[in-house]
Amino acid sequence: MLDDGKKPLVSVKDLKMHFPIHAGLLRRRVSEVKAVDGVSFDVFEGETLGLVGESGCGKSTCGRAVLRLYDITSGSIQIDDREIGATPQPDLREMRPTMQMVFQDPQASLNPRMTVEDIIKEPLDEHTTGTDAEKRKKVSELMDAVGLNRKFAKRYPHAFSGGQRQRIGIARALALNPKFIVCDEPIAALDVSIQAQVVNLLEDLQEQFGLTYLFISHDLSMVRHIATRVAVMYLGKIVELAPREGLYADPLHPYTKALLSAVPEPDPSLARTTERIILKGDVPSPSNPPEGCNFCTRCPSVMDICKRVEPDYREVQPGRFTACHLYNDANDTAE
Amino acid sequence: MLNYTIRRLVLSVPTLLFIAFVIFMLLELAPGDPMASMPLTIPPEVRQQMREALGLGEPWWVRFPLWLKQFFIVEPQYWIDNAFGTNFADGAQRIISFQSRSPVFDTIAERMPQTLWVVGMSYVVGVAIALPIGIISAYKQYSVFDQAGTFVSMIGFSVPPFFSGVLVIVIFSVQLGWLPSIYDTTHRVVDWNTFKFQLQQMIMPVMVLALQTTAQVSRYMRASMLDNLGQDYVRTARAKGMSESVVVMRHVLRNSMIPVVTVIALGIPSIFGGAIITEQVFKVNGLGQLLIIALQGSDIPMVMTITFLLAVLIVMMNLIADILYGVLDPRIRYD
Amino acid sequence: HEGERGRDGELRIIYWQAPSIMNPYLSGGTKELEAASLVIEPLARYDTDGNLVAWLAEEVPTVANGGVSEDLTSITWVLKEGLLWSDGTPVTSTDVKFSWEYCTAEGGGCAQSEKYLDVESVDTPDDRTVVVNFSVAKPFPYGPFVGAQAPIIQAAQFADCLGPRAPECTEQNFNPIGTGPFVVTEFRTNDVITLAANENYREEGKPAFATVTFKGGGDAAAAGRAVHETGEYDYAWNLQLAPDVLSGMAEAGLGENVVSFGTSVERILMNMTNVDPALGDQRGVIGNPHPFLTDKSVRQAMSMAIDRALLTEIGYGDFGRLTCNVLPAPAIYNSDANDACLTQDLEGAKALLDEAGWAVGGDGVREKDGVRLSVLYQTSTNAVRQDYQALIKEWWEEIGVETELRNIDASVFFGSDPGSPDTFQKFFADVEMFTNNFDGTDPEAYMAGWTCDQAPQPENQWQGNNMPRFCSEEYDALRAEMAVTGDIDERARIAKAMNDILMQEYIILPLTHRGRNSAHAKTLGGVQLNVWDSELWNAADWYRTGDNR
Amino acid sequence: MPDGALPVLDVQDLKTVFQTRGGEVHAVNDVSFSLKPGELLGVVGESGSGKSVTMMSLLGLLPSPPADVRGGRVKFDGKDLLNVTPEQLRSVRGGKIGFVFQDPMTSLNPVYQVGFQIMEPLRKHMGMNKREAAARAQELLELVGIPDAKQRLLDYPHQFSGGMRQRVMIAIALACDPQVLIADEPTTALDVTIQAQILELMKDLRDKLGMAVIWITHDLGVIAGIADRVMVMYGGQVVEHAPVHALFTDPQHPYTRALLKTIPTIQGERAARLTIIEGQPPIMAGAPTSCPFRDRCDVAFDRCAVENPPRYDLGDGHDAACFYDVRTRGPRDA
Amino acid sequence: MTDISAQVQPVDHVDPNAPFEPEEKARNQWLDVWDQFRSHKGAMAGLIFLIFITMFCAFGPFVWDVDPGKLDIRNKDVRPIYVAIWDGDAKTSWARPMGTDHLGRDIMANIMQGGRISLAVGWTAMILAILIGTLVGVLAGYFKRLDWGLMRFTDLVLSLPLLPLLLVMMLLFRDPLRAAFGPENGIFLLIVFGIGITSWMQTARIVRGDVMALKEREFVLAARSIGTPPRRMITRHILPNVLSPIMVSATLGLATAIITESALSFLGLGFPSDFPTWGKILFDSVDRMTAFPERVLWPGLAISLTVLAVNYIGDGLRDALDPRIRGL
Ligand SMILES: Nc1ncnc2c1ncn2[C@@H]1O[C@H](COP(=O)(O)OP(=O)(O)OP(=O)(O)O)[C@@H](O)[C@H]1O
Ligand SMILES: Nc1ncnc2c1ncn2[C@@H]1O[C@H](COP(=O)(O)OP(=O)(O)OP(=O)(O)O)[C@@H](O)[C@H]1O
Ligand SMILES: [Mg+2]
Ligand SMILES: [Mg+2]
Ligand code: NI
Repeated sequence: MLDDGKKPLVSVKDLKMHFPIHAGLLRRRVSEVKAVDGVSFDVFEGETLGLVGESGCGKSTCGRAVLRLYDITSGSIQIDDREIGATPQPDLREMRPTMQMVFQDPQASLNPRMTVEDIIKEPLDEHTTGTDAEKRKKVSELMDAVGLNRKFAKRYPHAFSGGQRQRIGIARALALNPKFIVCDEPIAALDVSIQAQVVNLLEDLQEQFGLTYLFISHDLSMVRHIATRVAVMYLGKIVELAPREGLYADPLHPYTKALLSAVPEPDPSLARTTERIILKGDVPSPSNPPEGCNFCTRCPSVMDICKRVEPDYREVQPGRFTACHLYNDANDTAE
Repeated sequence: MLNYTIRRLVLSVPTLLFIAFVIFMLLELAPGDPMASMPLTIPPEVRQQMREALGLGEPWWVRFPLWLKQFFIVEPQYWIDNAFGTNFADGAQRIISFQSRSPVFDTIAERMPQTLWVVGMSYVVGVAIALPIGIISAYKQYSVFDQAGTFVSMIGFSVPPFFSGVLVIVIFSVQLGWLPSIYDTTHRVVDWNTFKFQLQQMIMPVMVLALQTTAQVSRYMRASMLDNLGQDYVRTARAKGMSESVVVMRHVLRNSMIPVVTVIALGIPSIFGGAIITEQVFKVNGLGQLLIIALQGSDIPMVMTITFLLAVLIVMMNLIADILYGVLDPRIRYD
Repeated sequence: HEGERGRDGELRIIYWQAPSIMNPYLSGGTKELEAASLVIEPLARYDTDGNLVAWLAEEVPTVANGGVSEDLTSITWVLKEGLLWSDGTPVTSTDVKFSWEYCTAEGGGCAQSEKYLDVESVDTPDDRTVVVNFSVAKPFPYGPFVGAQAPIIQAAQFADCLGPRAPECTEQNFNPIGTGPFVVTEFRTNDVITLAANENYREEGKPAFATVTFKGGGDAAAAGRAVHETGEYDYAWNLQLAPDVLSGMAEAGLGENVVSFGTSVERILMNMTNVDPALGDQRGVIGNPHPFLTDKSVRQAMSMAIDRALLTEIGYGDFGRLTCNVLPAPAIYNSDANDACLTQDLEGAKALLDEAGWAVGGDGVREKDGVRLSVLYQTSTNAVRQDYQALIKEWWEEIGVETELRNIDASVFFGSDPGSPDTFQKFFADVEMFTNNFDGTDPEAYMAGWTCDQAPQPENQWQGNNMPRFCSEEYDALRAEMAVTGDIDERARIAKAMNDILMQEYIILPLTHRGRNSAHAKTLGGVQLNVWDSELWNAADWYRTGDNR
Repeated sequence: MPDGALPVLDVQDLKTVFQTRGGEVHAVNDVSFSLKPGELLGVVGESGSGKSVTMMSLLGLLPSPPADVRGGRVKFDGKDLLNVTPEQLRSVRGGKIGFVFQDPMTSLNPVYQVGFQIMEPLRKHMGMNKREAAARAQELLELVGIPDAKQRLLDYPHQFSGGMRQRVMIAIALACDPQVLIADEPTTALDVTIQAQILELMKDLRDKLGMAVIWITHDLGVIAGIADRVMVMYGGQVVEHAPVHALFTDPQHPYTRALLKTIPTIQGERAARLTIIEGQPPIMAGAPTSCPFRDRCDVAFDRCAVENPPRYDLGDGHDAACFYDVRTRGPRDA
Repeated sequence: MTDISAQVQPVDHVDPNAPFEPEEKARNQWLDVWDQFRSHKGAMAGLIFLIFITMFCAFGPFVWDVDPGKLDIRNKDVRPIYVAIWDGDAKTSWARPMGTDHLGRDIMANIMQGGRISLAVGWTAMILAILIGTLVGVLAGYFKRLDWGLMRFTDLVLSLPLLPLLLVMMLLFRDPLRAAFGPENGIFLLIVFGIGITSWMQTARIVRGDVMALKEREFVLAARSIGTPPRRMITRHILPNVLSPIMVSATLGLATAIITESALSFLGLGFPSDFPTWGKILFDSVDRMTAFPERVLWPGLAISLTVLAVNYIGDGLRDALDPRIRGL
């Protein structure tokens, strides 16, 4: 591993989250959406792991599954040395303060009928004792911390701008002093000028409280900015995981390459000269992934083997993991 | 879809059996007595004999299975015999009404035409009036038309039919002498004149009943239209240069109808059972009147059979509403 | 109004209660009976004055003309010459005998088996002669085959419908072959019956109408409206409406109200047993006397407080008469010993209660020894009865009797479900009100209802007509005497005496002698309202007057 | 980029106001721009700056009330679109001007087949019969790169992925060979690989069909890759307007400069901290009497608070609405 | 589908910084609700009418202290006082401003007394129906494993005939209730209960559908991530958000309850005869409609206007309770 000194705060092994599809006369389970299909990664204490990928590839599901907002299909999740992969929901309650989530859509994730104060206070009500006044004070502090004016405590979410709403969501996540926060595309719904505010805030808070983030996004430039290491997902699987610099400078997996080349550059001269890898076709359905490598249907450098054998997810360079036959020739041709 | 339908049908059988049982026990517990309508001059011993002749001497655990057998086995056999001249039933006893001593199903079949003509037609008329009102109210929200529509429909909803019915009779039959006050169930439509008469005798009960339907359906329609008028695809349609009528009648209406159709379907059972008062006021003598007479006469087989058929209708309409939902909304597929 | 059969076209009759069947043997309901009387007929029936008239028989047999045996155990009927069923076959004595067999067959649940009580056998010496043999002496042998309740049905048609098979004969029950003026063309149960003139009807030129539409259902007001105000119907049956409503309708001028008085009396019954719910299954049992209604002065005071004239005027107007008897008709049975009840006497009632020691308590309710005069007053749900209740409550409260009203759905109240506490027979209330009457003109069975053994009790599944659970040896003795008395005047004396006991004990408080009122269009002629038999008894004689329709 | 040709679309002083419970919202204030045939005009600006409202005002697509197009001129095809009969306007919509909306997930009617929705404008504007329209619809789908076009005409929108739905929207907009295509953030909801596909497609189509395109976005990267000229909007106004190279190399308005700085890139130096534009977007109540960017501007003068800067022409088709002159680092004289 | 007013969303994003007074002291939330409610003209008119009719019925009898059950045969069929305007000969009396019925009972006193009962029946039955309907709907929508059973239960109740049900209830509960609450309250409870338990099904269905949709919303997931247990999840997050369909059902439910009560009179199962309700007065007067139109007019108007008022109040309340519309 890259930094052997650091210990993983979160350790996910072979996580699978399949949503069943029921059909037939007796509602038998006929098939399933393999939203997350065997994902393993570690998140080290104090780092930000970026998780990128196309829409629908299972990023949100993965993030939610890690926090056990879903009852997962299989796999192990260790947070803070506690295995929570199979813990029943009521028992998870006491774990909740350590792990929190910031949601994709700041509008949708705030109850429109609760005031900001109530929203931020809810976790306190659930997990802490103390008088109402104490809690209110804590709420005010949290609002300060995320840069929200205390005066707005009695307002409803709709009266805020997107960036402010996202701050409310962050304040709620911070309320219980979590160690680990899953940020599920916290900026996707925001305007560019506000995205920066939120990202800066997240960074500040990380510094201040020593937080660990799983930062989900499809904005590669933002991930480059915030993440220490980056995992790239495609169709329910991680295809590449590497430290930020290495990944952006020298992507290994063809999908990562295509993804990076597709990011528009805000510079007309560059933008028109870069050779883009334009992928053909659409993402296959997660309920019916192709045989072999999931990416084989769109891969520009597809080989025969890709269509038959699923590549292993392995460390190909120190600290760099990928799942691609291009980097497997030494071992797997024997197959 | 077919699978789904079959599955739902299969599942509804135990439900219906249970419902049948509950209804039976309810009637069993109810204090009515079929002898209550007999004159007091008939001495008690004779009453007792008559009661026994009706089978009321047997305990419920004999009579309930007997009813089940008659309903599910004997009656279908009779229909088959009737249709194909076979002889499955072989003289088995059908479900016989206590009051008329005739097969319950024959009576129900006899009542069907007027129920369909009046109650069915009123539903059709009610819906036919409600839809345009709902559409216009929503399209011109807060206009005078909209306000008046709300006002009239609420008034219509809140006037009991035993009053509105008599009121229209007093006006149109007694004062003006335009319309018959008593529905002629034996009337046959053969030519224009008889058709005209049929219209004349239907118009009052249909309108009184339709008022209630209109009030409710138009509210739903309005709400649903309002939901859809704000959708993005409406703007798309306008941007394509479609005229307002096409936008509203083709694009918005079809989407708005999806929930409304299910509401309409779910309302059908209650209209069949709920037309009791109106049928009584206009002497339509349809199923509602049959039910009320049977109830008043404690004609248990009749009540049992009609209520059970209504229960079947309710369950079927639930199913049909779901299926319609799927048919109208291509996003929903039952498989 | 003479002429060929069917000359007057359509006759439209409305009954606000719809007939469910055309066979009076399977349903004792008035509406069924009357509908059926258009089609099937008895050997003899009562006319508008309650006199027996021969119908299918040549004459009414009596002891005098030898038709009834001296020992009163058999009666011989002779059918009219040349009678035909509507299907053209001749009516014979076998048909008459069959009618008896049909009603008495085991498991048939015949509603009229009371009519054939004590019939031992029916002999048919020839095609036209029928001899009915009774097992006991019958001072009044006109039960079998007499009146709308016991018509003659065709043996050929009903042969397969005996006993338990009776209900399966839907076709027969809906469309009996008869001798009456009409035949059923279509029968819709609880809805409409259409009939056509009987081509084989025994009288030439009758009926005047070619078809009859007999509509059922709705309510009395609608039926009245249809005859009086819109003229859609020619005849409306039993318009139980408030008199002002009815006269208001009649002002429209299209119809005419007719009334006739039978034996119906609206009455209040006083419960002699205690029905306190706390008693559990001892409620209403004879051993538990009522805490205060057993005090005659209370009952009398309650009777005195009632203004029967006012009640009758409000509730029935011209269609009710004042009476102080539970047996007001026929005239020879009507006692005049109790006429004091006709005048309301609130002061007298109060004085009577004072005298009996019932002192007015703080809340205006009288009490004695901790017993409050508080009554639960129940009746069936019906607009006129509710008006009666309201008025009577007012009066009773004035004399210090607290009154709680309760009205119960008729199907429950008049039902005899032993599980229900609300039946009029169980009488789990202190006072109750309803109307009763008797068929025909002989009060014996009716008066027998108040003997001790007729009290509804748990042992007899609460059956019996003595709802007040009144018991008097004197009364029972009179009833026994009547059973063996043949002489009509003597019978009248006994009946009056029995009536007087009930009245003077204030067990039953008669309120109104109710007439039957129906309405017919002014263009309908020949209507003779008959309360002793079917209202449609002479429908064959009805005809159209004027040229309105 | 054909220069000198007559503009196909010429907008002058467009003004749109919304009537709301809280008072009027001046969403578009005196916006002017023109579009030459075959040109691709990029429109950028932060959320709520009035980009969509401007474009929808052109075609009268705003619901009225609350919207009220108060003034201005929209010259298209020799007519002023703000002063034509509804029927004429309808023939322009979808016929001569195509419109692609932001959200492909909701912009298609969920209950009609895609084919039907493409055929609708064809039958209305081109008077085609069903068969011709179907053939043309198939052609269009192929044009926007949907394989199996014939089959997919019969599919419903939910059976398409987001990228495909957006392509369907483009096909609808292109159906009647419009002279102008207005694309309102057509790729914002899509992810980058699909966005790249659409951008490629767009460039292709423009070259092939030679129509003028207005492309709204707030992603400067997209603009950089596709636009000929760029219009920057802020607070309902055009604050800067320039050829694409000039805008990126020589931004004149402080908002444009700030905007260029906020965006992280995947190439070049990784900034330790993102620059942000402090403050909140303006509330557009009442006609502007001052510079809308003033509160957030780092070079604001007193003058900015009392006067709304006009668009200063800086030559080479570049103009900016700011009193501060970057080149002289001082106030600009009128 | 149910949130009729969701369309009138005003501009979003009122800028939170600028226009508000600096001191944003906890302004009473209910004051805001009231302010918004006040701006709804129909709702205000409805409220005023409802207060008026409630006061009229509740306190009217103290002012107009005529016993509604008191019979006065000599003064029966008195016409309302206004009839004198066009018909000088009519039997009118200032002592009986709205006239008397055919037994001489004062109509005004009866309308007041009837209103008390009708309103009480309407409100209680409606509240009961809403409670049951919401409970069933929320449970079915929220807990997947209860869904099937509860929905079949709904079907079952839907298919039960009201009449025998009421008869059975009378049979089983009348005497215990009478003993516990006295004869009048006993029968009142029975009828209210009967109406209540037979009219919650529509509410349950609608609420269930909305809850199922809400359950998928992100803020519910967010609450789960906080560790909110199901009970509070429902009370805090689900219920407030299904308020508007419940409100619609409630307004319709009040009307249905009042009308069902009068239908029971029609079927002969309603209150005892000395227990007037609007529905019963209306029903009892239908036969004399032409001669005495006032007897149907007043109770009919009372029912209709009350229903209308409640409907408008419901509309206004729904807007007022929705912070998005309140525009706070
Ligand atoms: N509750 C669910 N039931 C069935 N399928 C689901 C469910 N939730 C998600 N999926 C499916 O799982 C797959 C992954 O969804 P997910 O939301 O994790 O994607 P994502 O990567 O977060 O996409 P986006 O960038 O759009 O947020 C999708 O195909 C989605 O349809
Ligand atoms: N229906 C409306 N009623 C009131 N104000 C409106 C309405 N529609 C838009 N606005 C206001 O008009 C302004 C401009 O909105 P517009 O949609 O044009 O922004 P935009 O630049 O397209 O933003 P985005 O990038 O988010 O699409 C905004 O301040 C918005 O609040
Ligand atoms: Mg996601
Ligand atoms: Mg926009
Ligand atoms: Ni808002």
